Amino acid sequence: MKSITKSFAGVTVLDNIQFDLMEGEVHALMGENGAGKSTLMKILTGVYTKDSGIVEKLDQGGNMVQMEHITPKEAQEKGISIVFQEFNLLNNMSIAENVFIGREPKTKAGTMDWKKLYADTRDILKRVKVDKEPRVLVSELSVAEKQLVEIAKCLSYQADIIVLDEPTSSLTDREVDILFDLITELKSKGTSIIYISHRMEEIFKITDRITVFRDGKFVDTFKTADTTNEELVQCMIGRKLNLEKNTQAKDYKDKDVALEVKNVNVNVTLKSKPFDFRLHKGEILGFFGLVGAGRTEMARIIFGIDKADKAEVYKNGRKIILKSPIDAINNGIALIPEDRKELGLVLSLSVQNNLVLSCLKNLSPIRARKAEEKEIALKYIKDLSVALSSEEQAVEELSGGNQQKVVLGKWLAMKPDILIMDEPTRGIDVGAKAEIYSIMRQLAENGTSILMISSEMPEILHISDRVIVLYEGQKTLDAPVTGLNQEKLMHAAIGGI
Amino acid sequence: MQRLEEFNMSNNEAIIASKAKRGRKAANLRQYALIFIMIGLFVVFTCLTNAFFTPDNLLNMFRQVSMICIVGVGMTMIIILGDIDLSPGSVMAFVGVMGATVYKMTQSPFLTLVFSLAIGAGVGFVNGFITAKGRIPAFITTLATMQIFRGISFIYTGGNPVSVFDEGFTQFGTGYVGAIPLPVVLMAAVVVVGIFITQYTRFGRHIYAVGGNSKASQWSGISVDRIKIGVFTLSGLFTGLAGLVMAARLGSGQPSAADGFEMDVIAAVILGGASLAGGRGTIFGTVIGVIIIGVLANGLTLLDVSSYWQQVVKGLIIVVAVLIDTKSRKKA
Amino acid sequence: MQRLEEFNMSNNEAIIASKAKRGRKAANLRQYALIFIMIGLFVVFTCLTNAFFTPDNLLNMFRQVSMICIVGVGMTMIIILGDIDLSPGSVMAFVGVMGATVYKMTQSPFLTLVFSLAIGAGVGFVNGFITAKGRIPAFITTLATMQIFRGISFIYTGGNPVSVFDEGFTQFGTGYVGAIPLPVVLMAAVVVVGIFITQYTRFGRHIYAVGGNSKASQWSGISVDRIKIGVFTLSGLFTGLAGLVMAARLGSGQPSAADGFEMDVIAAVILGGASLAGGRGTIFGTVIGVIIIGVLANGLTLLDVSSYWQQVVKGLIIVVAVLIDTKSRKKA
Amino acid sequence: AEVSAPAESTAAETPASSEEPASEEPAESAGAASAEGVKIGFSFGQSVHPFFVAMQQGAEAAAKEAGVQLVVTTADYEVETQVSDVENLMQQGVKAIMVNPIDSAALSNVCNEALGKGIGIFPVDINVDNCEVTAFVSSDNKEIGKMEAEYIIEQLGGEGTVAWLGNPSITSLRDRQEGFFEVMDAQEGIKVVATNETAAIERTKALEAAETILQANPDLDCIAGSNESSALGALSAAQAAGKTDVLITGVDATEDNLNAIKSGTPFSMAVAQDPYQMGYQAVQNALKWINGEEVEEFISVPIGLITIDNVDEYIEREAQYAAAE
Ligand SMILES: Nc1ncnc2c1ncn2[C@@H]1O[C@H](COP(=O)(O)OP(=O)(O)OP(=O)(O)O)[C@@H](O)[C@H]1O
Ligand SMILES: Nc1ncnc2c1ncn2[C@@H]1O[C@H](COP(=O)(O)OP(=O)(O)OP(=O)(O)O)[C@@H](O)[C@H]1O
Ligand SMILES: [Mg+2]
Ligand SMILES: [Mg+2]
Repeated sequence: MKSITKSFAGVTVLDNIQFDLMEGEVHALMGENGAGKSTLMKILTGVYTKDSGIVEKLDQGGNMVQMEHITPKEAQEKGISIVFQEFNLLNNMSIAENVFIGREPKTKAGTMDWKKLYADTRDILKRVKVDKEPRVLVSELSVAEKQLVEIAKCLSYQADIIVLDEPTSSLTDREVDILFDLITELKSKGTSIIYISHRMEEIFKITDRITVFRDGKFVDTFKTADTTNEELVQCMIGRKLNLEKNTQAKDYKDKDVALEVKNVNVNVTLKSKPFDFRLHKGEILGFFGLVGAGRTEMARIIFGIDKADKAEVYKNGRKIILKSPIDAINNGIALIPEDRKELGLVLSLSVQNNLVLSCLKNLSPIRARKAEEKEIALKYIKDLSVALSSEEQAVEELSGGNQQKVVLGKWLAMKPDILIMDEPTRGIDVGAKAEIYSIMRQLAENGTSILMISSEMPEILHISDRVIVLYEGQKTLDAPVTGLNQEKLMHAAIGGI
Repeated sequence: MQRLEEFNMSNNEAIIASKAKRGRKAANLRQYALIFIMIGLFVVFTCLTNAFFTPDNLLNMFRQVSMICIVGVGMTMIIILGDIDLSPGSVMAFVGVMGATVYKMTQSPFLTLVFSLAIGAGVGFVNGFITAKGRIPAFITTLATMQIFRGISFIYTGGNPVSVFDEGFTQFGTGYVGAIPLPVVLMAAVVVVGIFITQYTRFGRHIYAVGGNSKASQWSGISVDRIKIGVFTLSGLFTGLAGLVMAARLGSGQPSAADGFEMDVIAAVILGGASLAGGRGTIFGTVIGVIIIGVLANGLTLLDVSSYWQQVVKGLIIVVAVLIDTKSRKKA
Repeated sequence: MQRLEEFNMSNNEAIIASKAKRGRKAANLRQYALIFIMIGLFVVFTCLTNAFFTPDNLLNMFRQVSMICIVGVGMTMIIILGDIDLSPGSVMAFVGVMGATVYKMTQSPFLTLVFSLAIGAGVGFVNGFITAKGRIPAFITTLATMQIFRGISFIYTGGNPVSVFDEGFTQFGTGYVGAIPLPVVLMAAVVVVGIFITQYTRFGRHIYAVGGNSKASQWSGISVDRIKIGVFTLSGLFTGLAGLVMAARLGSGQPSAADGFEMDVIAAVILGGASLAGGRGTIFGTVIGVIIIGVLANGLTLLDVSSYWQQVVKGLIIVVAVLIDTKSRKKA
Repeated sequence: AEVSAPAESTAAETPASSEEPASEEPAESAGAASAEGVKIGFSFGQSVHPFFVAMQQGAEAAAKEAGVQLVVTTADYEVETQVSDVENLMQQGVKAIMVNPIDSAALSNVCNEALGKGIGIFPVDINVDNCEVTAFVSSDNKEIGKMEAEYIIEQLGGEGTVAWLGNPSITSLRDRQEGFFEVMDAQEGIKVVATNETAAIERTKALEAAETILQANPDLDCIAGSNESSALGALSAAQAAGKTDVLITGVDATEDNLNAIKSGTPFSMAVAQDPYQMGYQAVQNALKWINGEEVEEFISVPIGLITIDNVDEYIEREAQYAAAE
């Protein structure tokens, strides 16, 4: 890809970008949120049309052929497949139909060959190690499972170029390992892979070369082996960062209990034992576990979304009844959901309107003080360094990471006493992550208690004061972070106590 | 799950299948709530009047709903797509008028049929083409074609019906195949075709895909425009058939016929479980919806409930039926 | 960013505003495509007939569309919510019949007004309550109330109109405030209230949020049910007002009045840029939609276009208008 | 007024007489300034029925003969639309408005407004309540219902079961229904076993109603329709059910009705009105009024019974009207 330029309604998003991919390599695409990575990939796969520039691809005969204004279908036919950053699944349809959409097997009579469809899907699901029936509707999957289905779908094309746009942002280490095994296997068959991720350790583990963008401009391409974490971060964001394990973690045992949860039973069918836990004032409590461990379910119960028969929630020692999110919010509890598109944002509304959505209550019911709203919006846009052209821009036009920042901002604006964060840094670049950690730390110091669900061990170890690990709905670990390391977390996460 | 029969392919059924492990009985109950309501109505009317549950009356009832059902099959697909079609009533009137004219000129049932279907499909194609390529809401496109074809029918006829009492023409509405009225046979054929297309073909599954998330479908390589145009054309074809049946039943093409017909059809489709938001609905559900509405109209008239009270009772029963349906879905 | 004017508050406008700095001229063009079409129609009709652009005729035209507009304000909110309301026509008839009855009994314009508004709001509340709490599609709920209230109106009156030729009653439809017809004044008031609510209140912004993504809204602590019930009740209130105006204009409460009225209203709202999928639409757009439809009907009649041809021409113009609108949005 | 034969002789003469004063009395400039420039309006409540098509033809014929411009509007059964139509006619500067109201009560405000502006109001077929109309051309709808009922009683020999297909939300049909039941209720031996009050507007609806009524009452003796749509819908239902012994009656001398009666179907009697004459005479009356002549305030256009015995007369009458186009 040479001299690619793309602009949306006058704003240049990609400026004279160049990018090359060799056969059988894993090439990382790096850059801050909004740098233009996803946009470039959408041009490659025919979702967007470029304004100018050239895209060439090796064909069967070994010649470079120029690709002009292709459609997604043509891209597929030319051997390019992609896992989009945002889910591109049909919730109303089964896993099998999603995986083989547009290429469903036909019987001789020309009808759908359901048997073959299910059999093929079962095979593919086995490869990504998802234990679900092909018939199950996608709407019933957890975010991580959806992500794996996306990967399965991408694999099923048997393309020679595979684009993975933040495939691991909602996966835990176990699934990441599965994915990496797959990538290694594909690589050995000569498949080229473009890999986008904000998780540094993955980049160094799996990729051969790295290309960095900044603000829609090409910065550099270099071999992974020739660089270090620090250099890469410097190259991306123009400054240095330090992400170590939380060494200043305090013990909050003696502090007031801000939230006490008793008898939560998150996985009724597995007959798991109910568990209790406490969250102290000013504490950051990390929740770790593998996909499907039940962390999200627990958060939903505390936020009043789901009703749990026996669960009891106490705030500051007083029992509270949570029938809906409204009750939770009135009690000062906020939840940053993991599925930002479906649960976190109203995509059609402006950034400002989204940011003030859950704190409107604190403002006048009549919009006399519009300036006040704008002030709030601008504050969080600045604090979280959301890249946008105006606070009146519709959220759906933001890059994935920036959308996530808006979700964070929305709940920070509510100024909760208890902040539950479900995978809060999903898709957020390293620089912004560091800023978010420091915001969390600041909040905690000012007395907010934070419950952070995360699948990233470094993140858990970096920010938490205490860590709880769940395995199939049961608590397998509850300890201050000081004595923990990655091995101990993983041990607990796979059921070892 | 593997124990579920292969034919449980429909969308609703897929939901159930996936939840099977949580409670098979509950799932069945949920699936069949509307069917139970339908059966309930049959039982109630059978108890209340002897005239109801006779082969003659049931065939009569099915003949009456045949046109709603034929148009309903196409409308279901359109609604699954997330679109809507307001034109069927007008198009039926137009097809009736033109079909009667063609029959008068040619005396050929076959040419009349082909011509009627062609007009219907043509209008459907135009609706689909403008909607898909112009990227405008189907509501607007079909609102426009609704007015345009009503207007043309009136202009063409000067407001007078085009009457053809010839057997060759009226047979489409009044003929029989054995003991079964021809419109009922046509209805059954269209339903079978509809179920086959939506459940057993790729085209059909892509309707659900586009209706569920048209962007995701497009990005997955489905030609959204082609699906849309295809569905509208097919639906138009059915509408053409229904228009011919209607004119044949009356022995005349009436420019004023079927005014507001589309609302009856849409109501049946929604009652059958489809959602105007798209992505959800089945032909089977629509058939149940059509039958419930047909049974209500037929039964209440047999009971000589005044037409005013009929409206009230129908309204109440429809809302109660859907409430029961929704509640049973939630509980199960 | 701060350079954006304060008044750019609407949803569509928000999107546009966001792009303002990218190309202000383009944005304006896009925003105003429908306005240009409206102005174009004004110019064309003014050139074609002297009778069109007279104060008298314009007021006449506005008086004619006042009811569509009044109901349209509420319908816009409902459609932004992603719902639909099929009951306005019936409810207007019901309110007309009851309002006329109350006036006959009390001879009090004030009581009649209060009573009419209360009935409208009451029906709206019921629609909203069943839809929200029963979790059933508004299409079904309001289809049912549509039939029920039409039925009740007929039962109550036996099909006869309830005539009141007393000035105290008819003033709601035929009165003047200065030179301006009272219905036009009421329309303006309702539009102002509607714009205020949707753009300047928390409640209003929650309507957009719920329509854009009801789950995310719920997760943000918005009481989706309460917003729904509130919108339906408010919309019902407006419908009540429109029903009274209609009956007053006719000098009688007609049980058969306003049949199919809701489709005219929905058409105007959609023409004005709202989407049946929810989350999008403005009161201002609806007003433009209403005026376009009103100007077309008025202008074509003044030009002595036969009503059959009017339908054809209206259909064509509507689809062309929306095509231009969509194209200009895309290009800009 | 037992004139059931076509009245074209009188009709053909009148237009000429209306032109005369224009040339003779230039003083009367308002009406006479130019027969050319004069504009009159005709507001129909509906146009979906051949009855109104014929009425419009009559009106157009009269206007053409007089050389005046006739503006026609149709309201599609919506009273509110009809009010708007009349308002728009006023805006166009018409001198007189013929109006065929959907509902007699609903147009009073707007008609009074027109009268206040000096515009003549000439209701056709249905009068406007609470309004001092300029002149009214009517056929007596209540009488139509009575005639239908009397004929049925006679044919059934005073005993049997009858179904009525009506639509009382339209004044003309309401009046017919009233007249019909007035006679029927007084007749001991005859029972009205089914009444449908929404079926008359469209043939399909009438067909469905009649089909179901025949299911409920297999021994039904008669279906009485309140207009053409209801009678022909009932006929289709009877034919589909293979019933030849059920008596069907209806209203109007439309082509389909006449053909049905002539070909010996169960639909064997219709009450004839003369919509062509109604339209024709209403326009003539209006033109006279514009020219300042005296007009008759009430013109009754006669009605008559059509049966197989005299159906040919009506076929001829209608053919003449069509030829006059
Ligand atoms: N449809 C659109 N309309 C307007 N602007 C857009 C649109 N899509 C993307 N952009 C803008 O283009 C820029 C680049 O977005 P892109 O999604 O490519 O970023 P990214 O590098 O993938 O970021 P992230 O790491 O957050 O995923 C962003 O500033 C975004 O706001
Ligand atoms: N709507 C649903 N319908 C059916 N099953 C569901 C639904 N939501 C979640 N589950 C199942 O519940 C289990 C627990 O999921 P949960 O999302 O709580 O896990 P988690 O620990 O948060 O993991 P993740 O990393 O995926 O968020 C999973 O097996 C998931 O498939
Ligand atoms: Mg991205
Ligand atoms: Mg989770």
